[in-house]
Amino acid sequence: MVCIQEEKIDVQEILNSVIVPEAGGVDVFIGTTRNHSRGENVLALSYEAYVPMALELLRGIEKELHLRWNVHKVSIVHRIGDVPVTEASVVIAVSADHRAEAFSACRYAIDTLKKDVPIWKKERFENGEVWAENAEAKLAEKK
Amino acid sequence: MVCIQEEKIDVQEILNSVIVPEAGGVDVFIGTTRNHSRGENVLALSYEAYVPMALELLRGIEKELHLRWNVHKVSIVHRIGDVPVTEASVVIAVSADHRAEAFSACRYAIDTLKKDVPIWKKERFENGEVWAENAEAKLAEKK
Amino acid sequence: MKITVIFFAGAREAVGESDVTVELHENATANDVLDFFSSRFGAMKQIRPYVRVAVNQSYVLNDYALHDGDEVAIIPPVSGG
Amino acid sequence: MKITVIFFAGAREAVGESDVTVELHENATANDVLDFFSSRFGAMKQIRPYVRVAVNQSYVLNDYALHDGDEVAIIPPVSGG
Repeated sequence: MVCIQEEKIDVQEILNSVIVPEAGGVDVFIGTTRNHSRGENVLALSYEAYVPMALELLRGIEKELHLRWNVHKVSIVHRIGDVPVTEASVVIAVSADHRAEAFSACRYAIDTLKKDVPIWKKERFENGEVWAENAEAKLAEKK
Repeated sequence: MVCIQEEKIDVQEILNSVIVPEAGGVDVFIGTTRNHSRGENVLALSYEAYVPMALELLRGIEKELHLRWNVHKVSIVHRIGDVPVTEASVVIAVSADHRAEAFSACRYAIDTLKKDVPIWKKERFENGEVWAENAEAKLAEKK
Repeated sequence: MKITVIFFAGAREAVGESDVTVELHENATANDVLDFFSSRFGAMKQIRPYVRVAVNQSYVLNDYALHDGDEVAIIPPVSGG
Repeated sequence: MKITVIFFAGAREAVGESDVTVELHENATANDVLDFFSSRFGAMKQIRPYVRVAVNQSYVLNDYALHDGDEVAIIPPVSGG
């Protein structure tokens, strides 16, 4: 299941969507907004997405995890709009028979999301605002 | 924070305990009880622990995570007594500035827990019951 | 041919519009779209080396040949997660 | 000297008790505790190659020298997680 939503992310709901009786382990990555960036205090954070393309890429990641690892269920949820500090901007949950696969697949999912999925974060500071750029996304351009 | 408890584990509560304004990523591992083992259906599962020693070792793992990785907060909660299928027997949550550290530290914590912490699981099948043994624990003996 | 160009994040601010329909010559490529806006908007020219182009919601290389009715998206470095 | 021995999981079932106080000679080691119970309980003898010993809640090697009042735990392969 993949989703882009403006509402606050309910982690328990996502867990319920990936835990199945056959699975022995679930790895969950939660990205939270930080109160600092570039050495300054972040006052507010806002996300925007190219929603149909982002959903398509998230579905692609979900499919790839199933192809490359022996995973049971995958959920990827990204929030857009304003995300207050300490609240989750992204939650990725992967269930698998064995934890090694849950960890690897979950890590791959967040790495790929940060590199390719068309979602942007604007950071507002006391002295202005700036569009953040993931280090992973910058590497991708050089290909 | 480390804890061994008979009550159902509240994942949201554990998340709240590790998410801090300075952290950018949280990795959470959730071990759930499976409905099959050794090719048979598991009817029920029950955990017991050498509680004071287990807590001491969990505190040691928490301390080691802080020494070896740049992590903000660590929570490790293990449930004992009967744990129904699909419910969590263990939850480990690690917050860090950078996700690579959250993933590595969380993985190390569950690997070490499975190898050393004195907790045992009894699996009950239709034709009897057996004390499970982690593969990691068997390796540890050979040292 | 007519194509719709949509802009996100810094690219939208560089151009001052979230979407624009442009008339391009036959055989136009993604690169021509970047040329078109870089020549008109200084801020777009500045970020041009860093943007990726998607056509109909898939990333393409800059020499991708466009077709009438394509949706071309200008994608600055992403910062999701 | 007197030590308390506590048993968990399969070791408890092998001995039929969760804790026992035993009187051992001076200079007794963790190994002597394992000998003591393995010679009395066949099931304990069977699992002996696989158990670890903890003294006062820390794992020790089998040649660890015990002291009066020690709490010795017999730890079968763990299965937490």
